[in-house]
Amino acid sequence: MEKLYEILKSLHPDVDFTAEEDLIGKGILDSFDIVTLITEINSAYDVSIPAEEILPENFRSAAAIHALITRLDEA
Amino acid sequence: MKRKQWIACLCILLCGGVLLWFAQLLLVPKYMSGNREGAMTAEYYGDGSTHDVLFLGDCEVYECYTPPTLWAEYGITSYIRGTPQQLVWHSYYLLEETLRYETPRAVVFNVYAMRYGEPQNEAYNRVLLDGMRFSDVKLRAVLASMTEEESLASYLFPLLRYHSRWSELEAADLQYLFHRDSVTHNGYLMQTAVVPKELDIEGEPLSDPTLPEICFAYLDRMRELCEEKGIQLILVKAPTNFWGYYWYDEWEEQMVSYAGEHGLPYYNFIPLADEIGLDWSTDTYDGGAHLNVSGAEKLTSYFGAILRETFGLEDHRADAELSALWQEKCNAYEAEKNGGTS
Amino acid sequence: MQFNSIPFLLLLTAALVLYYCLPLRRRWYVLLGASYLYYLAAGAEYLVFILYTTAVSYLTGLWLGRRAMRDATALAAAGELPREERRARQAKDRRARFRILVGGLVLGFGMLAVLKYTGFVLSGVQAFVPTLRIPELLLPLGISFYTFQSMGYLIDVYRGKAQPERNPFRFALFVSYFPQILQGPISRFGDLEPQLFGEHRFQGERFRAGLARVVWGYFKKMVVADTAMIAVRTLVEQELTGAYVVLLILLYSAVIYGDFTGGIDITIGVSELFGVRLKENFDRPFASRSVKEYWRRWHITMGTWFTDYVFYPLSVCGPMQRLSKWSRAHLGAALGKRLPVYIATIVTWFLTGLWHGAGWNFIVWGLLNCLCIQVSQELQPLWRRWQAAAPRLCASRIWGCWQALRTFLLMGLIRSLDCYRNVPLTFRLWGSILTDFNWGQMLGDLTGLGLTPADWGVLAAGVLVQFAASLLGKREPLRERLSRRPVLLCACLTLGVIVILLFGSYGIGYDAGDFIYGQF
Amino acid sequence: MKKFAALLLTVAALMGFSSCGEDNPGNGEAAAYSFSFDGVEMRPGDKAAPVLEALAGHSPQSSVKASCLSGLSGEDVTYVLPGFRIQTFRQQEGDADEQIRLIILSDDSVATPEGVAIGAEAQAVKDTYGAPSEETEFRLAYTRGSMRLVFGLREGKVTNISYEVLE
Repeated sequence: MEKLYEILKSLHPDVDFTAEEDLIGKGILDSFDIVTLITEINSAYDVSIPAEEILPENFRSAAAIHALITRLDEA
Repeated sequence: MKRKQWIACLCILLCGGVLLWFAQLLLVPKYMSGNREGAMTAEYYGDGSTHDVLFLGDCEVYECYTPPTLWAEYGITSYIRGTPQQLVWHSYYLLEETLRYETPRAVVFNVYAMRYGEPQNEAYNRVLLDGMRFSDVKLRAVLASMTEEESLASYLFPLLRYHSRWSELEAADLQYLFHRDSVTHNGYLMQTAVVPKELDIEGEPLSDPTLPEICFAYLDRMRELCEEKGIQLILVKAPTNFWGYYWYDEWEEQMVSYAGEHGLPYYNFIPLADEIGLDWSTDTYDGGAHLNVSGAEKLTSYFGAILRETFGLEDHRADAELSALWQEKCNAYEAEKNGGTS
Repeated sequence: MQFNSIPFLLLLTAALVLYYCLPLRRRWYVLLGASYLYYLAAGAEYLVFILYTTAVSYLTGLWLGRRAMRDATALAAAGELPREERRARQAKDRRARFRILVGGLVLGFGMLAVLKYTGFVLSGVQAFVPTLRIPELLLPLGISFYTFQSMGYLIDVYRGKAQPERNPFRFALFVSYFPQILQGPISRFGDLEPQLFGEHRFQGERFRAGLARVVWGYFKKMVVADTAMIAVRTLVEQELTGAYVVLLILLYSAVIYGDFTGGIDITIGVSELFGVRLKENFDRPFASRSVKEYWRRWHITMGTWFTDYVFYPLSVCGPMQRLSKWSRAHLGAALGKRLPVYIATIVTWFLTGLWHGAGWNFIVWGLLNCLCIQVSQELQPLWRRWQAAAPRLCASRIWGCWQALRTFLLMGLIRSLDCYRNVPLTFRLWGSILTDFNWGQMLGDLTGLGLTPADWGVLAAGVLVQFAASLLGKREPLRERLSRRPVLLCACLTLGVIVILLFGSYGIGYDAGDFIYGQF
Repeated sequence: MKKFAALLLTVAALMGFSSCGEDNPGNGEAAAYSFSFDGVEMRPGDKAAPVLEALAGHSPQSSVKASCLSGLSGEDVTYVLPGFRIQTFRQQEGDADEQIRLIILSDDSVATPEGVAIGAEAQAVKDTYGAPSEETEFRLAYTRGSMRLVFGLREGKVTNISYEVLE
């Protein structure tokens, strides 16, 4: 999880990602951020997030993002 | 849905149907003034009596022969089922339909329509077919005459064709909702104006002098139908003298050879104009293209003699009932001729 | 065969009767039969193209499905593998499947490209080679729609989101389902398949709702769209300038709304008669307050198609990720994170424009839409500051109406590219709105545009009726409420049919109103 | 991936050029045949008003052919001039865009600008105008653009000459 927080922090230093539950709804993460996030995660965790996984529920919160990463890792 | 609802719906649908039927009656053009030619086809059904001679063809028929004169001078009963630019297949289907009502002794067909191999304008189809009563003959006539852009549905339900007339309705549309006045004298559309003929010029050069194959095909079918019913078919060419409706020599040759081949009488009245006594300064209402009433009477009395002597059509003036009926027609004819209400 | 033609109504009635006579499981045969009959009526020579696309996507789908099955069993059989080796094998299999997918896509899109764009591309080449003869290629009915739908199916199968269809006839129905073949909506296999082959018992309420929607569609198309089209055609042919261009924008908005949403209403309504629910393609589009929102309400299925199958894959594919890293490293964070998304958006809109038609005006139309969305995206911070400065005003209804009006006019302006079909001319005419705004002359010359005052009255009434229906139907579409009261619905339908028959623009004198989107 | 980008670029470039290819005029058609009389040049398809004004000096007589159905719009009119006549089509009297449909040379007092008159040999026509676009025993036709020059033939001699508008 630590690496994920680092990446999120690099995008938006002013946001407390540990507590935030609605990143998409509040417009904190826009489409630019999501694309950048996916690029960073793919290189950091050696997974490749396919296009069809770009859904609001997968990026709603840091926990949701992490769940996505672990799911892709085991597949 | 409960039964009560079904009944309510059916009533609504019924009212809708009646409303549409009424709208159709209202919107269909009445042809009581202006283009009176549109009312001619339907008028035949109101006549009721039988006729020895049936004329078929376009304006060279319904403006060149006068049935009242035929009766007054020769006692021959006749009816003209002509419409504007009536094509050969129009004439054939009209003949087939007329034979359902009566069997004339002779059918006179004007051959000018042989030049048109395909419909020239949708309006000419409508003027003829809309007037016809619904029957299998009408269906076949519609299918044979429809142009590319027309649809069978628009003939079965004329509302589909005339719906846009809602913004051009006149008093006549309401007045003639359920009936029509007669505009002709047994099919003769009177023209009383006089416009002398001035220019004596030929028609425009022909690119292809041969008459269309389809016209001969339908002429054959008319001939066979007449032979089958024992009717004498007579081909005629009205005496016109106008560059716009020019009768070319090549066409004349083809008609003469066709008539000869099938033993049909064929009269081309153009060269006979002098013998008939036609004077192009008084007997035409549009500079030589069509005859007016005085020209038509001359032609009719000339043609009546041929019908009597060559084809032996009897004189019915002795028949009390017929002469009473025709007396009325002649009175109406004289009234319009002298009244000058064209 | 047009929707507003007698043969179509006959085919539909016959299909409906047969549909509800057959046993539940065999009812889809009727749909397949009707679909191919409908397609044959458009022209037998087109049949070979739809069969080609059906075969290509059916076979590729099966191959992908089998290949995925084989890879999965092989992987399971290999038992426990170190993570690295397992990951490499999965990547290798996935690349192999990707090549099959690309093969299918090239064959599918290739046919569309050849038929639709050869003329366009060759006319470009003609600038170099004047003697080049451009072949006259016939564009099969609805090719843009059924190609996109089947290619979407292939991508779904590749992604594992859909199981490949084994029965070729069922798949043929999915590709050629007749109500939507002419102008969409572009359905997803996952949504349409269960609907097509589900068990549909006759439900009075749904049937009535479908019927109401069909009549409503005909009303919008024949009374409003086709009447306005007469004036639009005169305006375009005579290339009238100044205030006439504004009139064209307003009229063409009425035309495209009546024609396209009307056509889709007929499509969804007809489909509903068979109990088959299709995706909505519109959601009160003229109420949208920004261009971005407009494209979430107008032609929804096309928008989602391009987003799911072009925009997202493009923005996360390998090279784009490398570009994102490079740009963030060299061009700084702000521009760096925007660049990949900008490129992906521009390419997506370029393709959207191209899909609409083989012409420069369509491409420019697409790029202009893209420009509006990007600009409004960039002005977001400015807009938030403005909102903070005057919160009460921004929340008020008037502001909302102003935004909707602004978006409506902007989209109308861009859409006029469809009418003039010539980019330089369109720009010149847009300019003329400012240079000589002759609205007095235009208002005086209204009847000169081919419409009598009575037609203008019908048009205005039609638009008002549509506006009222959309307001009344805010919470729940009118037809749903009406379908619960059969007698009232029957009265409305009868009245509707009478109005259409009397005031519709159809028959001789009006060329048969073929659907604008029907030519794509 | 590089290949894909390259392909995309070339396609875009091709389309780029297509826009300038959009309005290049069709390759120049040979000029249509025209007839001239007393210095007035006329061609089928032209507006009739200017030609008729120019020829007013010859006081052309006109004759109107109304269609069978008075409601139908449009009528053909023939203007008779020395040696030839002009046939036009118009909506009604004084219609500004009355159009010349046909120019017919009726006798040998006039000839085509290329010097062919009624009575000429068919071969003379071919020598002057080259290979006809349509040849039958009765006629030779030369089609140019939206008009056609037609020579009516009887026994190999020209009996009528007309300039027609192509429908």
